[in-house]
Amino acid sequence: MPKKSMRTALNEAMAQEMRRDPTVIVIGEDVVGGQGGLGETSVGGVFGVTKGLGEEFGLDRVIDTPITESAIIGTAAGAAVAGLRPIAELMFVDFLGVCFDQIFNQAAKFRYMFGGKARTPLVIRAMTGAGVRAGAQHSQALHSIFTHIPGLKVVVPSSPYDAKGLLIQAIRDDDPVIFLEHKTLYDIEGEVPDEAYAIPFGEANVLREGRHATIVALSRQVHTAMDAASQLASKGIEVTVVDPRTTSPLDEDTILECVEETGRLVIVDEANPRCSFATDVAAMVADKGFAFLKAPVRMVTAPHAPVPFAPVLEDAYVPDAARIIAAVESIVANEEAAA
Amino acid sequence: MPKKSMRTALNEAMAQEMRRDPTVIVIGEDVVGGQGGLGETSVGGVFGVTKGLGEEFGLDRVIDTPITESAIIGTAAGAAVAGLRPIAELMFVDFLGVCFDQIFNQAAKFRYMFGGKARTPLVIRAMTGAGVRAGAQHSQALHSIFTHIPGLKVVVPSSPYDAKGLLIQAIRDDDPVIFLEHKTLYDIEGEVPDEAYAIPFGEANVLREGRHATIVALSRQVHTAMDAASQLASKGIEVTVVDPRTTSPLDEDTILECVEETGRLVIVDEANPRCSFATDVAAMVADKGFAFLKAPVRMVTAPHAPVPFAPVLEDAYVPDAARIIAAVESIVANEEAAA
Amino acid sequence: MQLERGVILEAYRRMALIRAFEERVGADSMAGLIPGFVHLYAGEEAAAVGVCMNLTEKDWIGSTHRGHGHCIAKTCDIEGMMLEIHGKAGGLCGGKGGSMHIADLDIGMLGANGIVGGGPPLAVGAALAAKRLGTGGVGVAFFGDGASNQGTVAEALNMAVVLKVPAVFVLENNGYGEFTAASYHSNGIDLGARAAGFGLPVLKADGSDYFAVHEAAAELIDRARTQGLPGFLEVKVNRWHGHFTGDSQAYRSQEELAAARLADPIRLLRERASEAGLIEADAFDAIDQDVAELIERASVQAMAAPPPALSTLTTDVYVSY
Amino acid sequence: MQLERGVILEAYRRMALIRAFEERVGADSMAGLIPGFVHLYAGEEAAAVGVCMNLTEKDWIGSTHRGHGHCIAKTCDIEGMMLEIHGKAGGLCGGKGGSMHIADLDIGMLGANGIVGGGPPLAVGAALAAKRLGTGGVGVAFFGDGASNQGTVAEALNMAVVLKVPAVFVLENNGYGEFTAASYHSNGIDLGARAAGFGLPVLKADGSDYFAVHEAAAELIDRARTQGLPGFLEVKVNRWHGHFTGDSQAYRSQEELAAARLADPIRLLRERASEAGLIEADAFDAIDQDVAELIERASVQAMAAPPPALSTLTTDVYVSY
Ligand SMILES: Cc1ncc(C[n+]2csc(CCOP(=O)(O)OP(=O)(O)O)c2C)c(N)n1
Ligand SMILES: Cc1ncc(C[n+]2csc(CCOP(=O)(O)OP(=O)(O)O)c2C)c(N)n1
Ligand SMILES: [Mg+2]
Ligand SMILES: [Mg+2]
Repeated sequence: MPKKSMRTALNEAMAQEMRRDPTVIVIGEDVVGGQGGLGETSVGGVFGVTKGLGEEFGLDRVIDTPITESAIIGTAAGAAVAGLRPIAELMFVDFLGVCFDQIFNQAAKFRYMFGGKARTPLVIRAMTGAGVRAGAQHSQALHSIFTHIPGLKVVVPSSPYDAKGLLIQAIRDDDPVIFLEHKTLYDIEGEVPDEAYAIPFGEANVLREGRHATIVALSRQVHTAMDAASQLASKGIEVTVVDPRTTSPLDEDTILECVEETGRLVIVDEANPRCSFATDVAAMVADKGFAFLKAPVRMVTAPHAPVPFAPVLEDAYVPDAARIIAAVESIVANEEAAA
Repeated sequence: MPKKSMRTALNEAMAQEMRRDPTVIVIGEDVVGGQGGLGETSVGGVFGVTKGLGEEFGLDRVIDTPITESAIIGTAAGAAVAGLRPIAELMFVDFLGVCFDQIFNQAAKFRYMFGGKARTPLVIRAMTGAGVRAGAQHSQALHSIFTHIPGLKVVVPSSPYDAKGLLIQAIRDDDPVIFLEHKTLYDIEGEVPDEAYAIPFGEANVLREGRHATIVALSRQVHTAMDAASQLASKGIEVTVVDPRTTSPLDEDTILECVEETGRLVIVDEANPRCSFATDVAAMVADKGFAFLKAPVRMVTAPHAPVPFAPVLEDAYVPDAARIIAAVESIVANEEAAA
Repeated sequence: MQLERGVILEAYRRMALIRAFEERVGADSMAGLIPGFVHLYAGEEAAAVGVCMNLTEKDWIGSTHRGHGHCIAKTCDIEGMMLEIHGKAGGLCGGKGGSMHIADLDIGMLGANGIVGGGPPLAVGAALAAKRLGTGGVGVAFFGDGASNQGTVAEALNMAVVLKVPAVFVLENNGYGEFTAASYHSNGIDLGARAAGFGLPVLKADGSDYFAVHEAAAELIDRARTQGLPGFLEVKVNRWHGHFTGDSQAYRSQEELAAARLADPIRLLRERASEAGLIEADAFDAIDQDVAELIERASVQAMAAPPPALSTLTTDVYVSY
Repeated sequence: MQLERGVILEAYRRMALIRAFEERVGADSMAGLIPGFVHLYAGEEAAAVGVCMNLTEKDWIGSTHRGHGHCIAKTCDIEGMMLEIHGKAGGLCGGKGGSMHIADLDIGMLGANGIVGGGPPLAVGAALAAKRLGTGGVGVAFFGDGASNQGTVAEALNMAVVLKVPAVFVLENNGYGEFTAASYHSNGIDLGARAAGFGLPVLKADGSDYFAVHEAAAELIDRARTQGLPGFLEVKVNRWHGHFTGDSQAYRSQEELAAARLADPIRLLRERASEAGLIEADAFDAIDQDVAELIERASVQAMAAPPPALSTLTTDVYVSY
């Protein structure tokens, strides 16, 4: 299979779906860029993810907007109920604050409020996460907030393969989908088929299996967890690593099965700790998987603080392998000693 | 002690602090109302909570605004760092979507981003919760979202006494505080001292003690939990009921102590279930109080759905005593049988 | 513009329906027979109907918290609306929406909206879809003077201008946002002129005069339909009732309230059409009779109807999940 | 208006400082010596300085993502700024803010802002506080042409008009929001006129001309100070560099970029003052020399400085918790 970056995988997903379905449009700030000029001078999004789409599909389908996020999301949501399949780009997910109403009170609630009449096939793409020294307002991981909201689906891909398949699913999906791309992952490479394929939502990916503990991790943290897992293995501790891929819907079954086998759970997430995805999984297991648990559930997250700018602080802010290892060891140690 | 409604208690808190401190102002839509005319024709907020403040403190300190929530919160936040202590009224908490940036990217982050230089003594009052047939966009309980955000404090009073003391603390506090008033509680009465008093944040209130299980509940659900507790008592099941009063900061110690004594935990919250306050407490206990737990942690919450309009549906949506009782019994039964 | 008899009668019917619907809902609400709070459109009928008589089912409208009038003007089913407002099974939204969330996407009604300023961006989106899909449809956004100060409205205006979509903004200026007068909430400035600053053609019409609204709306809607360009219509209307039922309007003078009643768009339409010898009294009376029966039936039926099944509590959150 | 020699020299010094600061930060950023991305203010110096020379420490300014110029114009400490941009201990925000979040509340600098349109409501609030506390201060909001389309900006304009606060809005129109020209993002309309529609007095000034900016700003700021009323100033400026360092600006023509360089506000100030025989070359040269040394020192020091202590990771989230 050809190797591609996540950026290329995402671009390919959009291009292929746009070829297949003329109702798919892309809308956002500078998704073409460069005064809407096509060709050489277009930028294709601040991180280049929509590069070339304007050239292939024209300015009627790849639509630059003013800086006006409420109108971007509102326009996309209105277009979605009226027959298009818009992919709206929010740029940094941190900007949800200037358009949250259109996401959570409008798009997310249409179907329910309107008694099942609306279909809102809307994808909102946004960059998530820390790691590029962008400071407190451009580095947040806000998937917990979206996951809290009924009516939204939330996707957090960790690999180029998943990114393509999940984005295609998001575009084909009839519900509003929040699609969160970790900015540190755009350049990672992985095998990505040339043809279009969809990965269903709510199906976790088990990347590694071990008997001592289960690690649930998302997005960039999947890579950190895998690193921690190898280091743990060299110490004789074998862990399962689960990537839920979507936080809403959540593949509870797979997580519970893994915990049933390992009896121990560590959740790794770079979001803030309170009322978060980490607590969500921990609580779900403390309820439905209580009988499996042999040790406290540990959460490795960012602290309850905004994202700091200074590199040393930002690096300490984001979960790293050492903290994951310490968390696993803190709950595996006892039993290992006992066994 | 005199009996007062929660509405009166809140009004008294604001009036007393405004008398004490000339930098306290009130700002929001129709906080005076009636074209800014004072006296007979003023309304004092859609639910009458700020009634009379305009008359006593004048239109320079009780400020009507256009319908412009981003500017309301932004103006209040800017005024707060520049020397005032604004109490901004958001009316329904559901409106956070049109001003969330000013709350979570601006006010909440000033102090950290600016290296500790800012003080942002801002109170944002808003109505929370279902129960008045106001539909999906006027009935939400969104404290989980605020609790997720570092830099905010979140208050959810359940009684007139707490409402007054916590609002006074909120006004005196030097950090941004989200103060959520359940609209079904405005008319409940309780003993409220005439003089000013502050209740510290992060101190839970234990309303009832029992040995079989601990119920953690907030706001309106404290009353439902107390109701369930009496019914359970008549069946021989004794529960502790804890009202954290503030979700951020959270009094983890009191919750853990209660769980240590009861070994069982049920969390009751009318917010949506995912990444919520209920999961937050469950996860905290599954981590720090795992050794105390004798049974699964149960959460009694709204379903993962928007708030429906029809009364029968809305009543089924909000946690009721029967569901709390069932949850407690589901985890107490085994041991009781065994003991 | 000379309107046909049939058009005038249909306009009259819709306006009479709105009036009767609102008076009935208002009375039932005050009597505690309707859950929650309702915002009545009575007095403003010519705005919604004057605009919507220019529309067909392929056109979209976005509405407000005060949405019953827009729904009826856009031909939503009366019985379905009444059931919805009562929170009953069979309501247009299955009882899950209520007064502030009535919608009927099948006929281009994008929904009443509980969020002030929530609708205009959605209408821009519907206009974009109509343009892209080549349906020939337009998107109309109704909103109030109070909503004019909401950032989302300014954004929607600019967005429509930049994207060059067939969107028409209809500012229903009744002089109040809740209990606050426009003289305060926007310092009494000319809100239509403010919109012109965004590069939109702006027309104004007296909202008591059905013909004036219809004509101005026709001009902007035709322009949108044929040239794909947005426009802005300010309609001055009178809010007869309080902000919501229960608001006594103590903050408005008796003279002002009386003047508002005098400028009754339904009576004026009828008078104008009679004076011009266009339509005889009988025809109007017959409509009034029909309307009264329909509203009575809808109301009685809604009160007697069963509530939604409990099983619907968690259905239709998603298409699939 | 005839400005004093001392004022002109101080203005020159601040503008020269901004230029030298930005060129140094730009070069260091391109060389990978500065973490994250930075937005340079070079070319727009007369806007920030022309406005801020009318302000003192009791006045407040709200800034943008392109905030270094505003900070320097408002006399933020240069060494503290440089340390901050490098993410070092001793930075103005302890290294926790970075380029987009430099603030110094002690001298009325409300913060650069990573959210486009985030600042104007805050400046209105500062103006309200100044009014209520009777400090005689004003609140100034800087924002760009791109930001003009953000709903928060429209809301702030109306709020200032309604509350009658001493707020002055300064639109720095450099013709671009990121990579998109104003001819597209607001359909080329007159953004100043749009603001006038909100009921604000609007002045315009050529942002290459320090004297023009200073004079227009003085008028609005004086009005705000003495009458407590808001105003709006549109300054046409030139963005010399890309949106952020690394943006090659392929989307702008060579002619346009060359013309932007020609309209150098610093050179123009110097020429005007020399021609008028007001200030001799020596005085300017001495300032240039000082500035060069200060920036060199600040930069070298910032690179050598230690990072913030890890213990600060979780401090100052709250005053108390
Ligand atoms: C975002 C938001 N803010 C405030 C409210 C409360 N509210 C409901 S209607 C209304 C007044 C709206 O005034 P206007 O737009 O003039 O419409 P009218 O009621 O006059 O028809 C307000 C403030 C709301 N529903 N949504
Ligand atoms: C809410 C929000 N949307 C988008 C961005 C990304 N962004 C940063 S600067 C910028 C352009 C701003 O243009 P303008 O206001 O003209 O200021 P200039 O950069 O020209 O100084 C954009 C789109 C952002 N930071 N915040
Ligand atoms: Mg109105
Ligand atoms: Mg610009």
